[in-house]
Amino acid sequence: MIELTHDALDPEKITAKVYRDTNGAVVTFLGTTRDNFEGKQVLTLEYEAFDEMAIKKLEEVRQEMMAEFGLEQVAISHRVGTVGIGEISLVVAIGSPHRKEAFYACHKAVDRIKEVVPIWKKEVYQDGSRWVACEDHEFSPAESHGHAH
Amino acid sequence: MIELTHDALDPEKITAKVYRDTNGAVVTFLGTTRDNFEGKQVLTLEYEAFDEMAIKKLEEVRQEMMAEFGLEQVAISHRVGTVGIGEISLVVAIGSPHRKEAFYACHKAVDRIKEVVPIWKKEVYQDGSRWVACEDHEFSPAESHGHAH
Amino acid sequence: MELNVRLFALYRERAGANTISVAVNDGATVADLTAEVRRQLPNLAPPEVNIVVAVNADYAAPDVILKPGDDVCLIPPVSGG
Amino acid sequence: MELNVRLFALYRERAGANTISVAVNDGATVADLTAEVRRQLPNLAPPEVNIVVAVNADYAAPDVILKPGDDVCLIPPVSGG
Repeated sequence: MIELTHDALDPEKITAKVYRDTNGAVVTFLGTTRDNFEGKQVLTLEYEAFDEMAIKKLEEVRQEMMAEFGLEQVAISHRVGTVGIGEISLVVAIGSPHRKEAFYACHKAVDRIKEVVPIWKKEVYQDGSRWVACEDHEFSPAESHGHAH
Repeated sequence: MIELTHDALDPEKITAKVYRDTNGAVVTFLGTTRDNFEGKQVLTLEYEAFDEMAIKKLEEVRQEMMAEFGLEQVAISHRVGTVGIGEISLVVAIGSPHRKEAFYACHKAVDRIKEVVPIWKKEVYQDGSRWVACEDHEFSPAESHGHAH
Repeated sequence: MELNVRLFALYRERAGANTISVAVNDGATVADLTAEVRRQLPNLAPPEVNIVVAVNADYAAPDVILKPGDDVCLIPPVSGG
Repeated sequence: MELNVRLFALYRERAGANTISVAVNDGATVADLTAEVRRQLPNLAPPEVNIVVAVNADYAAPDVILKPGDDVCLIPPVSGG
Protein backbone atom coordinates (compact mmCIF):
# COMPACT_ATOMS: atom_id res chain seq x y z
CA MET A 1 0.00 0.00 0.00
CA ILE A 2 3.14 2.22 -0.09
CA GLU A 3 4.79 3.22 -3.32
CA LEU A 4 7.67 5.51 -4.28
CA THR A 5 7.98 5.65 -8.03
CA HIS A 6 9.37 7.56 -11.00
CA ASP A 7 6.27 6.64 -13.03
CA ALA A 8 3.15 8.77 -13.40
CA LEU A 9 0.68 8.04 -10.61
CA ASP A 10 -2.66 6.49 -11.52
CA PRO A 11 -5.13 7.74 -8.89
CA GLU A 12 -7.84 5.29 -9.94
CA LYS A 13 -5.54 2.31 -9.53
CA ILE A 14 -4.33 3.52 -6.13
CA THR A 15 -7.86 4.29 -4.96
CA ALA A 16 -8.99 0.84 -6.09
CA LYS A 17 -6.68 -0.65 -3.44
CA VAL A 18 -8.87 0.73 -0.64
CA TYR A 19 -12.31 -0.28 -1.94
CA ARG A 20 -14.11 -2.82 0.23
CA ASP A 21 -17.78 -3.79 0.24
CA THR A 22 -17.76 -3.13 3.99
CA ASN A 23 -16.63 0.47 3.44
CA GLY A 24 -18.98 3.38 2.87
CA ALA A 25 -16.41 6.09 2.28
CA VAL A 26 -13.27 6.60 0.25
CA VAL A 27 -11.38 9.86 0.64
CA THR A 28 -8.56 10.59 -1.77
CA PHE A 29 -6.00 13.36 -1.75
CA LEU A 30 -4.12 14.21 -4.91
CA GLY A 31 -1.18 16.54 -4.60
CA THR A 32 -0.67 18.28 -7.94
CA THR A 33 2.16 20.49 -9.05
CA ARG A 34 1.30 24.17 -9.28
CA ASP A 35 2.35 26.36 -12.17
CA ASN A 36 3.43 29.33 -10.08
CA PHE A 37 5.28 30.44 -6.98
CA GLU A 38 4.60 33.98 -5.84
CA GLY A 39 3.67 34.93 -9.37
CA LYS A 40 6.78 33.30 -10.87
CA GLN A 41 6.09 30.72 -13.56
CA VAL A 42 7.20 27.22 -12.60
CA LEU A 43 8.25 25.14 -15.61
CA THR A 44 8.65 21.76 -13.96
CA LEU A 45 9.40 20.14 -10.61
CA GLU A 46 12.14 17.80 -9.54
CA TYR A 47 11.47 15.48 -6.62
CA GLU A 48 14.40 13.86 -4.87
CA ALA A 49 14.03 11.25 -2.14
CA PHE A 50 16.19 9.40 0.34
CA ASP A 51 14.50 6.26 -0.91
CA GLU A 52 14.95 3.69 1.88
CA MET A 53 14.02 6.16 4.60
CA ALA A 54 11.18 7.71 2.60
CA ILE A 55 9.52 4.31 2.14
CA LYS A 56 10.01 3.53 5.83
CA LYS A 57 8.50 6.88 6.88
CA LEU A 58 5.58 6.57 4.46
CA GLU A 59 4.82 3.17 5.97
CA GLU A 60 5.09 4.66 9.47
CA VAL A 61 2.60 7.39 8.57
CA ARG A 62 0.31 4.72 7.14
CA GLN A 63 0.51 2.63 10.31
CA GLU A 64 -0.05 5.71 12.51
CA MET A 65 -3.25 6.59 10.64
CA MET A 66 -4.54 3.02 10.78
CA ALA A 67 -3.95 2.87 14.53
CA GLU A 68 -5.24 6.34 15.36
CA PHE A 69 -8.40 6.14 13.27
CA GLY A 70 -9.08 2.39 13.41
CA LEU A 71 -8.67 1.97 9.68
CA GLU A 72 -7.61 -0.94 7.54
CA GLN A 73 -7.26 0.58 4.08
CA VAL A 74 -4.66 3.28 3.64
CA ALA A 75 -2.70 3.58 0.39
CA ILE A 76 0.05 6.13 -0.23
CA SER A 77 1.99 6.70 -3.45
CA HIS A 78 4.60 9.37 -3.94
CA ARG A 79 6.23 10.22 -7.22
CA VAL A 80 9.89 11.19 -7.55
CA GLY A 81 12.00 12.54 -10.41
CA THR A 82 10.77 15.12 -12.90
CA VAL A 83 7.08 15.94 -12.56
CA GLY A 84 5.40 18.23 -15.08
CA ILE A 85 3.02 21.02 -14.11
CA GLY A 86 -0.47 19.81 -13.24
CA GLU A 87 0.73 16.27 -12.73
CA ILE A 88 0.15 14.27 -9.58
CA SER A 89 3.04 13.99 -7.12
CA LEU A 90 1.20 12.39 -4.19
CA VAL A 91 -1.85 10.18 -3.75
CA VAL A 92 -3.29 9.26 -0.36
CA ALA A 93 -6.39 7.07 -0.47
CA ILE A 94 -8.34 5.98 2.59
CA GLY A 95 -11.20 3.51 2.73
CA SER A 96 -13.38 3.44 5.83
CA PRO A 97 -16.83 2.30 6.92
CA HIS A 98 -17.60 5.94 7.82
CA ARG A 99 -16.52 9.21 6.28
CA LYS A 100 -15.33 11.15 9.33
CA GLU A 101 -12.37 8.88 10.02
CA ALA A 102 -11.52 8.81 6.32
CA PHE A 103 -11.42 12.61 6.06
CA TYR A 104 -9.43 13.09 9.27
CA ALA A 105 -6.96 10.33 8.48
CA CYS A 106 -6.40 11.51 4.92
CA HIS A 107 -5.79 15.12 5.98
CA LYS A 108 -3.47 14.12 8.81
CA ALA A 109 -1.59 11.66 6.60
CA VAL A 110 -0.79 14.42 4.11
CA ASP A 111 0.30 16.77 6.92
CA ARG A 112 2.57 14.09 8.38
CA ILE A 113 4.03 13.16 5.01
CA LYS A 114 5.01 16.79 4.47
CA GLU A 115 6.61 16.89 7.91
CA VAL A 116 8.56 13.66 8.19
CA VAL A 117 9.19 11.99 4.85
CA PRO A 118 12.63 12.78 3.39
CA ILE A 119 11.54 13.98 -0.02
CA TRP A 120 12.54 17.31 -1.51
CA LYS A 121 10.97 19.34 -4.26
CA LYS A 122 12.78 21.74 -6.53
CA GLU A 123 10.87 24.27 -8.58
CA VAL A 124 12.49 25.01 -11.91
CA TYR A 125 11.92 28.47 -13.41
CA GLN A 126 12.98 30.03 -16.69
CA ASP A 127 15.85 31.77 -14.89
CA GLY A 128 16.81 29.37 -12.13
CA SER A 129 15.46 26.99 -9.56
CA ARG A 130 14.65 26.74 -5.87
CA TRP A 131 14.47 23.94 -3.33
CA VAL A 132 11.14 24.36 -1.62
CA ALA A 133 11.76 24.50 2.11
CA CYS A 134 8.33 23.48 3.26
CA GLU A 135 4.89 24.06 1.90
CA ASP A 136 3.19 27.38 2.59
CA HIS A 137 6.43 28.67 4.10
CA GLU A 138 7.21 32.30 3.33
CA PHE A 139 10.47 31.71 1.62
CA SER A 140 12.28 34.05 -0.69
CA PRO A 141 14.25 32.37 -3.47
CA ALA A 142 17.00 34.94 -2.87
CA GLU A 143 17.75 33.64 0.63
CA SER A 144 17.47 30.03 -0.45
CA HIS A 145 18.79 28.37 2.70
CA GLY A 146 17.71 25.48 4.88
CA HIS A 147 14.93 25.96 7.37
CA ALA A 148 14.33 23.91 10.50
CA HIS A 149 10.96 22.36 11.24
CA MET B 1 -20.36 20.65 -12.03
CA ILE B 2 -23.58 19.11 -10.63
CA GLU B 3 -24.93 15.81 -11.86
CA LEU B 4 -27.82 13.53 -10.87
CA THR B 5 -27.72 10.39 -12.94
CA HIS B 6 -28.89 6.79 -13.27
CA ASP B 7 -25.55 5.85 -14.81
CA ALA B 8 -22.54 4.48 -12.97
CA LEU B 9 -20.35 7.30 -11.69
CA ASP B 10 -16.85 7.65 -13.10
CA PRO B 11 -14.75 9.20 -10.31
CA GLU B 12 -11.81 9.91 -12.59
CA LYS B 13 -13.97 11.85 -15.04
CA ILE B 14 -15.60 13.84 -12.24
CA THR B 15 -12.26 14.54 -10.55
CA ALA B 16 -10.83 15.69 -13.88
CA LYS B 17 -13.32 18.59 -13.82
CA VAL B 18 -11.53 20.19 -10.86
CA TYR B 19 -7.92 19.90 -12.05
CA ARG B 20 -6.23 23.24 -12.69
CA ASP B 21 -2.53 24.02 -13.06
CA THR B 22 -2.99 26.69 -10.38
CA ASN B 23 -4.25 24.09 -7.88
CA GLY B 24 -2.02 22.06 -5.60
CA ALA B 25 -4.67 19.86 -4.01
CA VAL B 26 -7.59 17.74 -5.11
CA VAL B 27 -9.68 16.05 -2.44
CA THR B 28 -12.26 13.52 -3.53
CA PHE B 29 -14.95 11.78 -1.55
CA LEU B 30 -16.53 8.61 -2.88
CA GLY B 31 -19.61 7.34 -1.13
CA THR B 32 -19.85 3.61 -1.70
CA THR B 33 -22.68 1.26 -0.84
CA ARG B 34 -22.00 -1.01 2.12
CA ASP B 35 -22.87 -4.70 2.13
CA ASN B 36 -24.32 -4.77 5.63
CA PHE B 37 -26.53 -2.98 8.09
CA GLU B 38 -26.20 -4.07 11.70
CA GLY B 39 -24.97 -7.46 10.56
CA LYS B 40 -27.79 -7.90 8.03
CA GLN B 41 -26.68 -8.56 4.47
CA VAL B 42 -27.69 -5.81 2.05
CA LEU B 43 -28.29 -7.10 -1.48
CA THR B 44 -28.68 -3.84 -3.32
CA LEU B 45 -29.68 -0.20 -2.81
CA GLU B 46 -32.38 1.88 -4.40
CA TYR B 47 -31.90 5.62 -4.52
CA GLU B 48 -34.89 7.84 -5.15
CA ALA B 49 -34.68 11.59 -5.66
CA PHE B 50 -36.99 14.56 -5.96
CA ASP B 51 -35.02 15.46 -9.06
CA GLU B 52 -35.60 19.21 -9.58
CA MET B 53 -35.11 20.01 -5.93
CA ALA B 54 -32.17 17.65 -5.51
CA ILE B 55 -30.27 19.35 -8.34
CA LYS B 56 -31.12 22.76 -6.91
CA LYS B 57 -29.91 21.76 -3.45
CA LEU B 58 -26.75 20.13 -4.76
CA GLU B 59 -25.95 23.38 -6.57
CA GLU B 60 -26.68 25.34 -3.38
CA VAL B 61 -24.26 23.16 -1.42
CA ARG B 62 -21.69 23.67 -4.16
CA GLN B 63 -22.11 27.45 -4.06
CA GLU B 64 -21.97 27.48 -0.23
CA MET B 65 -18.64 25.62 -0.24
CA MET B 66 -17.18 27.87 -2.91
CA ALA B 67 -18.16 30.99 -0.97
CA GLU B 68 -17.16 29.72 2.48
CA PHE B 69 -13.79 28.31 1.46
CA GLY B 70 -12.92 30.64 -1.42
CA LEU B 71 -12.89 27.82 -3.95
CA GLU B 72 -13.57 27.73 -7.65
CA GLN B 73 -13.62 24.02 -8.45
CA VAL B 74 -16.31 21.94 -6.78
CA ALA B 75 -17.93 19.03 -8.62
CA ILE B 76 -20.72 16.89 -7.21
CA SER B 77 -22.33 13.85 -8.81
CA HIS B 78 -25.03 11.73 -7.20
CA ARG B 79 -26.34 8.50 -8.57
CA VAL B 80 -29.99 7.45 -8.38
CA GLY B 81 -31.85 4.22 -9.15
CA THR B 82 -30.52 0.78 -8.35
CA VAL B 83 -26.93 0.77 -7.09
CA GLY B 84 -25.13 -2.51 -6.49
CA ILE B 85 -23.02 -3.20 -3.40
CA GLY B 86 -19.58 -1.62 -3.51
CA GLU B 87 -20.64 0.80 -6.22
CA ILE B 88 -20.28 4.56 -5.99
CA SER B 89 -23.39 6.55 -5.11
CA LEU B 90 -21.80 9.97 -4.54
CA VAL B 91 -18.68 11.77 -5.73
CA VAL B 92 -17.58 15.14 -4.37
CA ALA B 93 -14.36 16.49 -5.88
CA ILE B 94 -12.69 19.72 -4.80
CA GLY B 95 -9.74 21.43 -6.41
CA SER B 96 -7.89 24.12 -4.46
CA PRO B 97 -4.53 25.87 -4.39
CA HIS B 98 -4.07 24.52 -0.83
CA ARG B 99 -5.15 21.32 0.82
CA LYS B 100 -6.77 22.59 4.03
CA GLU B 101 -9.65 24.29 2.25
CA ALA B 102 -10.10 21.28 -0.02
CA PHE B 103 -10.38 18.86 2.92
CA TYR B 104 -12.73 21.07 4.94
CA ALA B 105 -14.94 21.90 1.96
CA CYS B 106 -15.18 18.29 0.82
CA HIS B 107 -16.10 17.03 4.29
CA LYS B 108 -18.64 19.77 4.85
CA ALA B 109 -20.14 19.31 1.39
CA VAL B 110 -20.81 15.64 2.11
CA ASP B 111 -22.33 16.48 5.50
CA ARG B 112 -24.58 19.12 3.93
CA ILE B 113 -25.63 16.83 1.07
CA LYS B 114 -26.74 14.23 3.60
CA GLU B 115 -28.71 16.88 5.49
CA VAL B 116 -30.49 18.87 2.82
CA VAL B 117 -30.66 17.10 -0.53
CA PRO B 118 -33.96 15.26 -1.10
CA ILE B 119 -32.57 11.87 -1.97
CA TRP B 120 -33.61 8.66 -0.22
CA LYS B 121 -31.86 5.34 0.01
CA LYS B 122 -33.56 1.99 0.46
CA GLU B 123 -31.60 -1.02 1.55
CA VAL B 124 -32.88 -4.25 0.06
CA TYR B 125 -32.36 -7.44 2.11
CA GLN B 126 -33.14 -11.08 1.39
CA ASP B 127 -36.28 -10.78 3.52
CA GLY B 128 -37.40 -7.20 3.03
CA SER B 129 -36.19 -3.65 2.72
CA ARG B 130 -35.76 -0.46 4.71
CA TRP B 131 -35.69 3.23 3.91
CA VAL B 132 -32.58 4.55 5.59
CA ALA B 133 -33.58 7.48 7.80
CA CYS B 134 -30.24 9.17 8.00
CA GLU B 135 -26.72 7.92 8.05
CA ASP B 136 -25.20 6.75 11.33
CA HIS B 137 -28.63 7.01 12.95
CA GLU B 138 -29.48 4.26 15.41
CA PHE B 139 -32.52 3.02 13.63
CA SER B 140 -34.20 -0.32 14.04
CA PRO B 141 -35.77 -1.73 10.86
CA ALA B 142 -38.70 -2.89 13.02
CA GLU B 143 -39.76 0.66 13.86
CA SER B 144 -39.16 1.88 10.33
CA HIS B 145 -40.75 5.30 10.57
CA GLY B 146 -39.76 8.82 9.58
CA HIS B 147 -37.30 10.71 11.67
CA ALA B 148 -36.96 14.47 11.87
CA HIS B 149 -33.60 16.18 11.36
CA MET C 1 -58.50 25.05 -2.19
CA GLU C 2 -57.43 21.61 -3.30
CA LEU C 3 -53.69 20.94 -3.44
CA ASN C 4 -51.96 18.07 -5.18
CA VAL C 5 -49.32 16.95 -2.77
CA ARG C 6 -46.47 14.80 -4.05
CA LEU C 7 -44.98 12.06 -1.91
CA PHE C 8 -41.57 10.44 -2.07
CA ALA C 9 -39.86 7.33 -0.78
CA LEU C 10 -41.14 6.27 2.65
CA TYR C 11 -44.18 8.57 2.50
CA ARG C 12 -45.09 7.41 -0.99
CA GLU C 13 -44.96 3.80 0.14
CA ARG C 14 -46.89 4.44 3.35
CA ALA C 15 -49.60 6.33 1.48
CA GLY C 16 -49.59 3.87 -1.40
CA ALA C 17 -49.72 6.81 -3.80
CA ASN C 18 -47.39 9.24 -5.60
CA THR C 19 -49.80 12.10 -5.08
CA ILE C 20 -52.60 12.86 -2.66
CA SER C 21 -55.20 15.57 -2.90
CA VAL C 22 -55.50 17.70 0.21
CA ALA C 23 -58.21 20.31 0.80
CA VAL C 24 -57.22 23.35 2.85
CA ASN C 25 -58.74 26.80 3.36
CA ASP C 26 -57.59 29.66 1.18
CA GLY C 27 -54.67 31.34 2.95
CA ALA C 28 -53.72 28.10 4.65
CA THR C 29 -50.14 27.73 5.80
CA VAL C 30 -47.72 24.82 5.52
CA ALA C 31 -48.59 23.97 9.14
CA ASP C 32 -52.28 23.84 8.25
CA LEU C 33 -51.46 21.52 5.39
CA THR C 34 -49.42 19.09 7.48
CA ALA C 35 -52.19 19.05 10.12
CA GLU C 36 -54.68 18.11 7.40
CA VAL C 37 -52.29 15.51 5.98
CA ARG C 38 -52.03 13.93 9.44
CA ARG C 39 -55.83 13.73 9.62
CA GLN C 40 -56.06 12.08 6.21
CA LEU C 41 -53.08 9.78 6.72
CA PRO C 42 -52.57 9.22 10.45
CA ASN C 43 -49.91 6.56 9.79
CA LEU C 44 -47.75 8.66 7.48
CA ALA C 45 -45.48 9.82 10.30
CA PRO C 46 -45.61 9.44 14.08
CA PRO C 47 -46.69 12.56 16.04
CA GLU C 48 -43.18 13.29 17.30
CA VAL C 49 -41.87 13.46 13.74
CA ASN C 50 -42.06 16.77 11.94
CA ILE C 51 -43.41 16.42 8.40
CA VAL C 52 -41.11 18.48 6.22
CA VAL C 53 -42.70 20.27 3.27
CA ALA C 54 -41.20 21.62 0.07
CA VAL C 55 -43.08 24.28 -1.86
CA ASN C 56 -41.97 24.88 -5.43
CA ALA C 57 -38.89 22.75 -4.91
CA ASP C 58 -37.57 24.43 -1.78
CA TYR C 59 -38.01 23.81 1.93
CA ALA C 60 -40.91 25.83 3.31
CA ALA C 61 -41.28 26.97 6.93
CA PRO C 62 -44.55 26.17 8.77
CA ASP C 63 -45.81 29.76 8.43
CA VAL C 64 -45.48 29.93 4.64
CA ILE C 65 -48.86 30.61 3.01
CA LEU C 66 -49.87 28.24 0.24
CA LYS C 67 -51.31 29.35 -3.09
CA PRO C 68 -53.34 27.37 -5.61
CA GLY C 69 -51.04 25.70 -8.12
CA ASP C 70 -48.07 25.51 -5.72
CA ASP C 71 -45.93 22.44 -6.20
CA VAL C 72 -46.19 20.91 -2.74
CA CYS C 73 -44.10 17.90 -1.75
CA LEU C 74 -43.67 16.01 1.50
CA ILE C 75 -40.03 15.27 2.22
CA PRO C 76 -39.27 12.25 4.41
CA PRO C 77 -35.97 12.28 6.31
CA VAL C 78 -33.31 12.40 3.60
CA SER C 79 -30.63 9.72 3.29
CA GLY C 80 -28.64 10.49 0.19
CA GLY C 81 -24.93 10.08 -0.19
CA MET D 1 36.61 7.54 13.29
CA GLU D 2 35.84 8.59 9.74
CA LEU D 3 32.18 8.65 8.72
CA ASN D 4 30.79 8.80 5.21
CA VAL D 5 27.96 11.29 5.42
CA ARG D 6 25.38 11.36 2.64
CA LEU D 7 23.83 14.61 1.49
CA PHE D 8 20.54 15.22 -0.28
CA ALA D 9 18.87 17.97 -2.25
CA LEU D 10 19.84 21.45 -1.02
CA TYR D 11 22.74 20.17 1.10
CA ARG D 12 24.06 18.04 -1.75
CA GLU D 13 24.03 21.05 -4.06
CA ARG D 14 25.57 23.40 -1.48
CA ALA D 15 28.37 20.94 -0.72
CA GLY D 16 28.79 20.02 -4.38
CA ALA D 17 29.00 16.36 -3.36
CA ASN D 18 26.77 13.37 -2.68
CA THR D 19 28.94 12.27 0.21
CA ILE D 20 31.42 13.94 2.50
CA SER D 21 33.89 12.32 4.84
CA VAL D 22 33.75 13.62 8.39
CA ALA D 23 36.24 12.73 11.12
CA VAL D 24 34.88 12.56 14.69
CA ASN D 25 36.15 11.05 17.92
CA ASP D 26 35.10 7.54 18.89
CA GLY D 27 31.93 7.84 20.95
CA ALA D 28 30.95 11.05 19.19
CA THR D 29 27.29 11.99 19.17
CA VAL D 30 25.08 13.32 16.40
CA ALA D 31 25.59 16.80 17.90
CA ASP D 32 29.37 16.37 17.66
CA LEU D 33 28.96 15.36 14.04
CA THR D 34 26.86 18.36 13.06
CA ALA D 35 29.33 20.67 14.84
CA GLU D 36 32.14 19.17 12.78
CA VAL D 37 30.07 19.39 9.58
CA ARG D 38 29.53 23.10 10.25
CA ARG D 39 33.30 23.57 10.63
CA GLN D 40 33.96 21.77 7.33
CA LEU D 41 31.08 23.37 5.46
CA PRO D 42 30.20 26.68 7.09
CA ASN D 43 27.78 27.54 4.27
CA LEU D 44 25.76 24.34 4.42
CA ALA D 45 23.15 25.82 6.75
CA PRO D 46 22.91 29.11 8.62
CA PRO D 47 23.59 28.93 12.39
CA GLU D 48 19.92 29.34 13.31
CA VAL D 49 18.98 26.28 11.27
CA ASN D 50 19.21 22.92 12.96
CA ILE D 51 20.94 20.32 10.79
CA VAL D 52 18.78 17.22 10.96
CA VAL D 53 20.58 13.88 10.89
CA ALA D 54 19.34 10.42 9.98
CA VAL D 55 21.28 7.42 11.24
CA ASN D 56 20.52 4.11 9.56
CA ALA D 57 17.50 5.60 7.79
CA ASP D 58 15.78 7.09 10.81
CA TYR D 59 15.87 10.49 12.48
CA ALA D 60 18.50 10.59 15.23
CA ALA D 61 18.41 12.86 18.28
CA PRO D 62 21.50 15.02 19.02
CA ASP D 63 22.61 12.71 21.87
CA VAL D 64 22.66 9.51 19.80
CA ILE D 65 26.17 7.98 19.78
CA LEU D 66 27.59 7.18 16.37
CA LYS D 67 29.30 3.92 15.50
CA PRO D 68 31.71 3.14 12.66
CA GLY D 69 29.74 1.94 9.63
CA ASP D 70 26.58 3.83 10.54
CA ASP D 71 24.66 5.11 7.53
CA VAL D 72 24.64 8.83 8.33
CA CYS D 73 22.62 11.27 6.22
CA LEU D 74 21.97 14.98 6.52
CA ILE D 75 18.30 15.81 5.95
CA PRO D 76 17.47 19.30 4.68
CA PRO D 77 13.97 20.62 5.44
CA VAL D 78 11.64 18.20 3.69
CA SER D 79 9.15 19.36 1.06
CA GLY D 80 7.44 16.30 -0.32
CA GLY D 81 3.82 16.03 -1.28
